[in-house]
Amino acid sequence: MPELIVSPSPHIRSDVSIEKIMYSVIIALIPTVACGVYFFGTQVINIIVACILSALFTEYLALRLMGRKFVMDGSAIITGLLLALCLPPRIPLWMAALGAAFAIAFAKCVFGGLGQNIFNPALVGRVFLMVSWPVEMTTWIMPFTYDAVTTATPLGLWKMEQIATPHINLALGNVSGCIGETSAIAILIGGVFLIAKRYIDWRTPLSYIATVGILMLILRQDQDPVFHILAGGLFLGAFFMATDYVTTPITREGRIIFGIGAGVIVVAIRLIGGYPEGVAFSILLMNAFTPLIDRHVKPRVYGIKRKKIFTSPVDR
Amino acid sequence: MESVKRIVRISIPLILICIVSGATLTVSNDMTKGRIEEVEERKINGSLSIVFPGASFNKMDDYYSAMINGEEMGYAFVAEGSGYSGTIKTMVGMYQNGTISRIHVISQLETPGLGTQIAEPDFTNQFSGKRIEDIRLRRDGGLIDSITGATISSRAITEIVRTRAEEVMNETR
Amino acid sequence: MLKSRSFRAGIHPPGSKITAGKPIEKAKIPPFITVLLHQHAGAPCKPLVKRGDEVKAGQKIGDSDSFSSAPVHSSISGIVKEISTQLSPTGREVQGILIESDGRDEWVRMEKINPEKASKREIIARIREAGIVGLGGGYPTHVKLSPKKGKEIDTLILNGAECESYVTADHRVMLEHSEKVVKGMKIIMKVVEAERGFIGIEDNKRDAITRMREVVEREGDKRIEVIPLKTKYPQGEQGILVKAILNREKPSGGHLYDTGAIVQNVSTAKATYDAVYEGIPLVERVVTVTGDVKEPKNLLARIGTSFRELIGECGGYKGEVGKILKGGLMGGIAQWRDDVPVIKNTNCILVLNRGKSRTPEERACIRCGTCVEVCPIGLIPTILGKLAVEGRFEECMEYHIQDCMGCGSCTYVCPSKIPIAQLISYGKEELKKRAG
Amino acid sequence: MENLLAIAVGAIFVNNFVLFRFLGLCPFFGVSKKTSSALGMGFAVIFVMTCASAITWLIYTYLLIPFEIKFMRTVTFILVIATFVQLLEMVIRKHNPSLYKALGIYLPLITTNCAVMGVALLNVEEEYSLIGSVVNGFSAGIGFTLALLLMSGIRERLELADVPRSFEDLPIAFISAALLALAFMAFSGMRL
Amino acid sequence: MKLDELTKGVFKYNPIFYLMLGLCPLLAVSTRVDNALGMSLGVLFVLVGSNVIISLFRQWIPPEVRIPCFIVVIASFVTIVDLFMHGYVPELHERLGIYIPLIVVNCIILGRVEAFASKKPVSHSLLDGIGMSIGFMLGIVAIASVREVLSTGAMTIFGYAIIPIFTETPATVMLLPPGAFLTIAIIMALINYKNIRKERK
Repeated sequence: MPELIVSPSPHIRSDVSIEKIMYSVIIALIPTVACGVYFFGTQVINIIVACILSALFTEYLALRLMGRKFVMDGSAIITGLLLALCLPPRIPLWMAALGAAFAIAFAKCVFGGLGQNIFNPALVGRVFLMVSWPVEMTTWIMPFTYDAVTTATPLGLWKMEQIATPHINLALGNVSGCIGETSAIAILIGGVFLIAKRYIDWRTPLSYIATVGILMLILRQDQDPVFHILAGGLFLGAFFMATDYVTTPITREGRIIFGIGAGVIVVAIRLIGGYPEGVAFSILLMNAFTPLIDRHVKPRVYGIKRKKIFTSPVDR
Repeated sequence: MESVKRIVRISIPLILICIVSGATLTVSNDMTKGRIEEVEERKINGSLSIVFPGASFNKMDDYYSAMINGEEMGYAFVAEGSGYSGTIKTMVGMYQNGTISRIHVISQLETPGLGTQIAEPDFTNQFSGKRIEDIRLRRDGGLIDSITGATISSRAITEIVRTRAEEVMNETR
Repeated sequence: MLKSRSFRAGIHPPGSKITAGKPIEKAKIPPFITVLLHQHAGAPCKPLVKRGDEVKAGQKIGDSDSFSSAPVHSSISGIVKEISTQLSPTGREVQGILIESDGRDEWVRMEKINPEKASKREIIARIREAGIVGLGGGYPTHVKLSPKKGKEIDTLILNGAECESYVTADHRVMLEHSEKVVKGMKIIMKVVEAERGFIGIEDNKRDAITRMREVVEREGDKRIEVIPLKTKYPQGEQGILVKAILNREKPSGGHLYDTGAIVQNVSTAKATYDAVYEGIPLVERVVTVTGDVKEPKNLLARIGTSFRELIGECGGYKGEVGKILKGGLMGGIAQWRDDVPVIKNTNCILVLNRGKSRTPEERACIRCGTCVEVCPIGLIPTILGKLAVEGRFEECMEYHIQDCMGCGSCTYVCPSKIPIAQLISYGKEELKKRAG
Repeated sequence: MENLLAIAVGAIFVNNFVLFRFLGLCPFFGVSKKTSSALGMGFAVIFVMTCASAITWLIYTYLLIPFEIKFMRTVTFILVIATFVQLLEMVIRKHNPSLYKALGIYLPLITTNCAVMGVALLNVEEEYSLIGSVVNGFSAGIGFTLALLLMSGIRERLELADVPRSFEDLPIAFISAALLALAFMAFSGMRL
Repeated sequence: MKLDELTKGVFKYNPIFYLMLGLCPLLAVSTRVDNALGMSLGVLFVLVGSNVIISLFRQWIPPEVRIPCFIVVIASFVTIVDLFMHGYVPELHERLGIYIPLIVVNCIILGRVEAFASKKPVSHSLLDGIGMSIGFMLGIVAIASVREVLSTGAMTIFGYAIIPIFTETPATVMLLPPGAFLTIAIIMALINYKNIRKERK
């Protein structure tokens, strides 16, 4: 009689693992990456590789310093990849790599590594670069013009010169912009794949995009909301960054609030803010609100009548 | 009676300290007053002489008239307005015919390294010799090249300068 | 067919009901049995026999003065060998009576009762005397059928959900003893004066739903209805079942009686039938022996038979054994040894080989929120788990730790393989200790 | 008449007192471990900043300017604020013990809170009107409370996190503040 | 013995890294080293002056009104600094802006006056003031040099280039608030790391 294994129930676990989720996200990003390479040339691949390698190396180094085990769970790859996707296609490689390193070191590892960070590392990396090197971060090129001919993004054109870009170009991605935020369709394919696999919650992207559309419809009669939904990084942000588990609310109710809040901020930045685009900032700001949302927005507990959604901390 | 005594005992040192402090500060103020006024004046004069080198100035209502060899050359005035973040304050020199002589940014709070370039000669020199109606960004139909990545700051300063210049032109006409 | 009713959240573990099509087989009479004196929730029994006594099958050999307890009976005829401390499949050490079979299988029965004529009190007394406890949960049935004054019961729900993987005991009982189940149900309805009765069956047991419907129709009782339920775990949990069928909720911190409903297992109804109509006490039950055994079966086993005996009857282990569970994959209790006896609520003996028994490596929580999504109660399991680990039990209360029913859905779905349910139950235990 | 909405948005978001002007950092890091105390502190600061803005403006306009002793503003402002907070504490303690329990413990901390002094000085520097000063003071208080609340939420969550030892407590709070400030860059250049 | 009063403020009880005082000016004016130097000289003057004066008159100040008295003394020194800076170093004065009058609410000063000068003799208070100011200066200059070097790619103190320009693309973020928080966080983490390693040994 071999010794029996005794462990508490349940004795079966689902086959979903961190790796499975992370690598699915990477697979979901393939169409977007392909579009980026197609429109902006092979330099894009160098940037992506630089970001991923730098992210992995930084994570390895930081975990070693902290005396912890490095696990190839794919999260650092996602951070690097997502960061690369929201960089301009002709950014110097060292800058991209530095952004990834900063993101992993200061937005992830100092908080204790995977699962503990407050802010989305990729977006921290982007905003860090954006604030540090504004010129390089706003030098765009037209698709297929593989040498750097600077131009403005659709949102930039709209904000500065009130020129709208045709929807079909925005949907296909035949516009200037960050590597991964050009083709709305490619992003949508990946996003729908993840939703179908149930790896991300459809509520966040839906409430986020819908808020932007509806607010634009109400606030600006002269602007069509479809343009604002398709332009810029809204799709990339909504499907791949606002759905990041670690930095967004844990409850379904909270995720809807997160989406709405981020949508409001995007609209505020685009209409009255200093930047043409506000997706990265909106998600980062809502990341900061996430602990408060998590604390006060909880699902209704079985057997307890829902009285208030928000329980003021003074009550306790 | 006791409480009155106590109040007196407590308040007298405080009052004394206040008096001494007031006296010291008045003395210091008197000592520095002249210099501070001089400093403030120099700031204005400094920028005045940048926009019209070698000229002397007469203060008018809200602008200065610039005289060279006793002859009125043009006007110098401060143009103020909100930029990308915070107020941009510029000294503008303008010839009587409505051509800009020179501008000088007195203070601004733009994004460091980006918007702050509006204060640098590479940018401000563009204004020299331009007519009022041309003080617009190229994309707005003017002759000023905006700074890459800092369109808002560039546009803000051109708007500020042009609006004020137009005002002064109307006043002096 | 009506739309299946359900509840929010929940999970879909693999069914693995490999014994669903296998008719109940009578197990061999074992050479000896161990009748534990504490097989139920409530006070333990005191032995009524002593070493060397001769006993018959169906003879009461242990009882307690306490109301919330149920007597135990010998399930074979033989001689009492010893009364000593035994390991119960629940993991506790309790007193047990070891009886060696004389091979004759002589029975004593109680007097039959006609439930039409008998009073409520008589029937409840009989249910107690027969040692009937909930064959799913192990709570003495007569206690459950005697709600405190002022609690109006209007509905009886018969639990045929059997949402656990592998377990098919109730399923087979419903197929093969349908009449007895319905008759037993009517007895219970009479006792609690219920106006309505529902039999909730998960829709992966279509044959059982059809069969039960036929029988109910034949009985011609308009009060009873068979309700198909969505196949989902933990459909068979009492509170969840009441919610799914009646859309009523057990108030937090309250009792199921507050919903006006009582839930009984289908097998309990059958046992009630046996006790009342036939005068047979609860001495045997259907046990699904399944998993990595050579030939999985539904066995009608005498209570007190050792697990090893029953596994042997199914051809023994297939491959190297890793875990033996009393119960299904989700809620089963892992056993230290394979010679523990079957007790009244042992519905399943599940053998898992080494490969399936491995506990996966625990990783950091990535806050994916899946546990929140599946929690049928609406808790935030991962935060509860973290707070419990940190020893911040007071804050656990703010997150309603007491409402957790320990279904384990959170642990099942966790991609980081954190044993969340275990952490929460640790927190609950600690809080209980503090409360005194 | 200044654009009051612009003043408010400026003080709450664009030039958030804590994250951009670095005013009130001591309570920002000191009282941000629990959301409940952060909220209490926030309310106390909002109240004091609003009142202090009004009082210092009145004193500056009707006392310091007429007597041409503008150079005395630092001395008078700090004295007035300290006295006001002291009085407020005594009044609340006497008349509303429950409010005192909720806010009173934070009041002494506010005396040397540079945010209050800072808002009084800024009102004078920016030459706001009385209403403008009050709006500025109130909004600055709101901005302070917002930052404090966000910070406390973050720190509460970090209590369950596995922060490396060297970064425990204050360093990680500073890092969080850095990232929060980075996120607040969103508002730079925002105009109404 | 007396030397302790001087050195404790510099190292053991450094007002910034150990006592966590004076954060607001520390982060606000540490964008450039010369700002930092100017600010710390102002603090030095105010702190030493207030420490000495308060220590001198400590017997005469009634405990009930000691805080107002301290505040008046401190505020007077601050105003003097403000006025003279405006007159003699106008550029620095403009860059430091409202952070000069805000020295008055710098917790280091009130803290030292209250905890030390009001109880100790003049000579001790003088040394304490100097020590604490130097401690403050060390902290703020350290942070300012990191920020200036990284954000401008060079270091210039009062017009003299200490470190020549070494990069055309410096990180502007270090000039902005996030850079300030980041710098102090890293410095503090390094100090903690050192202490932890010492503990282990």
